[in-house]
Amino acid sequence: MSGASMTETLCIIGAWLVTFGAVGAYAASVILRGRRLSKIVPPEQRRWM
Amino acid sequence: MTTTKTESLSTVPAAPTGTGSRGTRVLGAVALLFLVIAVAYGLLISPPDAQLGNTIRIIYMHVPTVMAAYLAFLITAVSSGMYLWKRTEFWDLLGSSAAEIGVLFFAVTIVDGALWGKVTWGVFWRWEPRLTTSAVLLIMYIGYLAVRAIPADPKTRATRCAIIGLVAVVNIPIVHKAVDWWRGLHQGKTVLGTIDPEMGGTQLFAMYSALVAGILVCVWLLIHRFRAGFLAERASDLGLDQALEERRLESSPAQGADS
Amino acid sequence: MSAIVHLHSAVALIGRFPALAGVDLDVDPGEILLLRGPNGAGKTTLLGVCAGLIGLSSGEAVVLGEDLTSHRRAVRRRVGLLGHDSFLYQDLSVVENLDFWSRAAAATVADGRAALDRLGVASRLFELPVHALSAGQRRRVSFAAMICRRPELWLLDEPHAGLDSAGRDLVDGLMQEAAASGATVMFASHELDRAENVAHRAVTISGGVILPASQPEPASQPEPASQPEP
Amino acid sequence: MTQTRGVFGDALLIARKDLLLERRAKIGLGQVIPFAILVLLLFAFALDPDRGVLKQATPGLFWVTVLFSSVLTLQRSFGLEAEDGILEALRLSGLSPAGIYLGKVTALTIELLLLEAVLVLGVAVLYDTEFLGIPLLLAIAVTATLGISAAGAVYGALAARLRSRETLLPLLLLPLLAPVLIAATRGCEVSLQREAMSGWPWAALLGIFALVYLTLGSFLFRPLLEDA
Repeated sequence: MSGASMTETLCIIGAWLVTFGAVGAYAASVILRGRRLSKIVPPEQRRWM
Repeated sequence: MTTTKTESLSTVPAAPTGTGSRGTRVLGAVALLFLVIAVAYGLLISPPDAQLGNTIRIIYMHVPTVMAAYLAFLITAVSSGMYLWKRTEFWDLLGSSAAEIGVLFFAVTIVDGALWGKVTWGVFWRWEPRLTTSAVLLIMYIGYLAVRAIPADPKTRATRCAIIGLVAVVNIPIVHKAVDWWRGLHQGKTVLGTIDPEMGGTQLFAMYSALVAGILVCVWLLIHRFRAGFLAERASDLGLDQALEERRLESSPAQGADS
Repeated sequence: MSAIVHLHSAVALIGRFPALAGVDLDVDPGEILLLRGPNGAGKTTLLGVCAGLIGLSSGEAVVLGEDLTSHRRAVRRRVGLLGHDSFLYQDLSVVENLDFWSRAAAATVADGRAALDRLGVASRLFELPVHALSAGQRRRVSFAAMICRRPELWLLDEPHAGLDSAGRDLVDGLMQEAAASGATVMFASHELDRAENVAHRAVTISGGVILPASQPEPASQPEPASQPEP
Repeated sequence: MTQTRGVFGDALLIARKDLLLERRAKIGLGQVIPFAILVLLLFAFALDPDRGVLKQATPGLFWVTVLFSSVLTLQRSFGLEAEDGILEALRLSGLSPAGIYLGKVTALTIELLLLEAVLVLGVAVLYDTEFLGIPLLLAIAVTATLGISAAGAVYGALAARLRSRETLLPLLLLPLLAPVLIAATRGCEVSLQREAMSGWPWAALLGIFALVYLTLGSFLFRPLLEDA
């Protein structure tokens, strides 16, 4: 495998990893925040709208 | 939002323990399905592009994220306008949730674009119109989030954010025009960020499934983020009734407390 | 004649803090009302609500016939607020400030000069920038900027603060004159001896509510209600 | 009772007041202009003038200096309004919010144009610039400055009451002004005959920018004064 195609493969994998990683991490943080807040907020106020 | 409808139809209201609901789970599953298809076609099945070679596989990620980001900013803009008109918490929360998600997708877009540049040009950054525009817009919306993060009266904060949301969105076409002219004079049309109509069938399929997946994930995130924001507001309201009670009590012990 | 100020269960939040926690208050035309109470009781917020600057989060408020829950801005041109802040540009001279604020309030420059005169601001001070004035002089200039608007409702937050005794007498005189000519005055003060002499009625505010009346003897009878003349 | 002066009367009142304040306090003259000249000097130190980089980059450096100076001017202009209860007094005054906005924009535009006039002299002397295509230069200066003021007044007023205004205003404003920087710089380069194309489209883009933000600002200033 030449150096150029090595870079290419790394960059392609990297792009997919960054995309999935960042969105996944954000999603996890939002969901965890929601669970944590749900414990604080009384049940009758937990419904949106 | 459609999910709430599903929510209210579902069997009776045990209080939710998080931001999920039947609606979001269905939506999430569909999004996941498209993601799997996108991975399968985008990374494995579809052949390299005639012109772009394997770097087209980065474009499969780049285009959906930028579309999701623009969708999110569009939602922020509409919500900002609606907030200034209706002044309801719903529009404020929707707008700020969308802005956060837009920033996330935009940041990812820029990283993907830089990686594509590394392969294609040998450098991470070139002053390519789309990358430049995205960088400027990203910083603009980081400013929005910075103002959002300043503790303030909810109404004040909502108004500030709505104003920034509107001011920022009208800048998007102007930045595009300016940057296109700025660079367009030196370079031909770039491939980055456009869907080439000459693409082959499997490539087109990979692209569109990634696009659908991106949009679905964006909406799914938005619902969760909205609900988390709603819960956060309720959590900070918690003290309110109590504070009102305490405030009234202040007056009772000190009868006619003059001077 | 209906009340100039009518508040019912008025709750106002400053941030998430309930500065007013359910105020009931009616003020009649031509009345001079003293608001007393400890610091942080909500006096300043109450004046801000009456001026249409601070919105209610619940309750009713009607001031000068305008419903503050729906038309908060309409009342503003018709009230005069004297706050803790000077409401003056520090770098502009006394007359430049008065000229600006009187014209902003759609009064004339002559109104502004007359108001300065009425407050006993010496003409040698006219060209001085506001930041070069003493606290008492500045207070008089702020007061002049307020009365040149010819407000129908005077909202004064500690009007005696920072003034010498001649200035305080002047302020008392102005309030009585205003009430006599049909305007209504609400003021907050810590100087109860002086204030109770001027006021027709006093209410005590504490913890964001108005305490049930243990009214002091009115110093003088309220003027017969008359339509306030703009 | 009150005769109404209309939006433009209010704007005139505010603009005259702002210019009077500047005449009295001389912050622009005494602080912002020296700062701008200093930036020109610093650029010369950083980009050795003998290598010719400076001359090539003059339009860009000029407009970057204007942008930084405009942030200072805006902070000063709206800092004044946030002190001593002035904002409350303005809300009580009955002046129309759009009038206040247009007045601030007018005063800012005049102040910044004066600053630019001084900077042009500085550039001519320090960077040895030859000025060609004067009408286009003027058109670009006026439209760009109007755009900076129109967008800047909205964010200046918004940031004035925030505790972290010194850092937030540039963060909010400078990306917004990116198109102004691009268009003004390229337009000036064209005008100075460094490019062989007409610069009027750039002036038109700047004009559109200014118009868009003037319109938006006139509408947004009411909620801005009331609730932000």
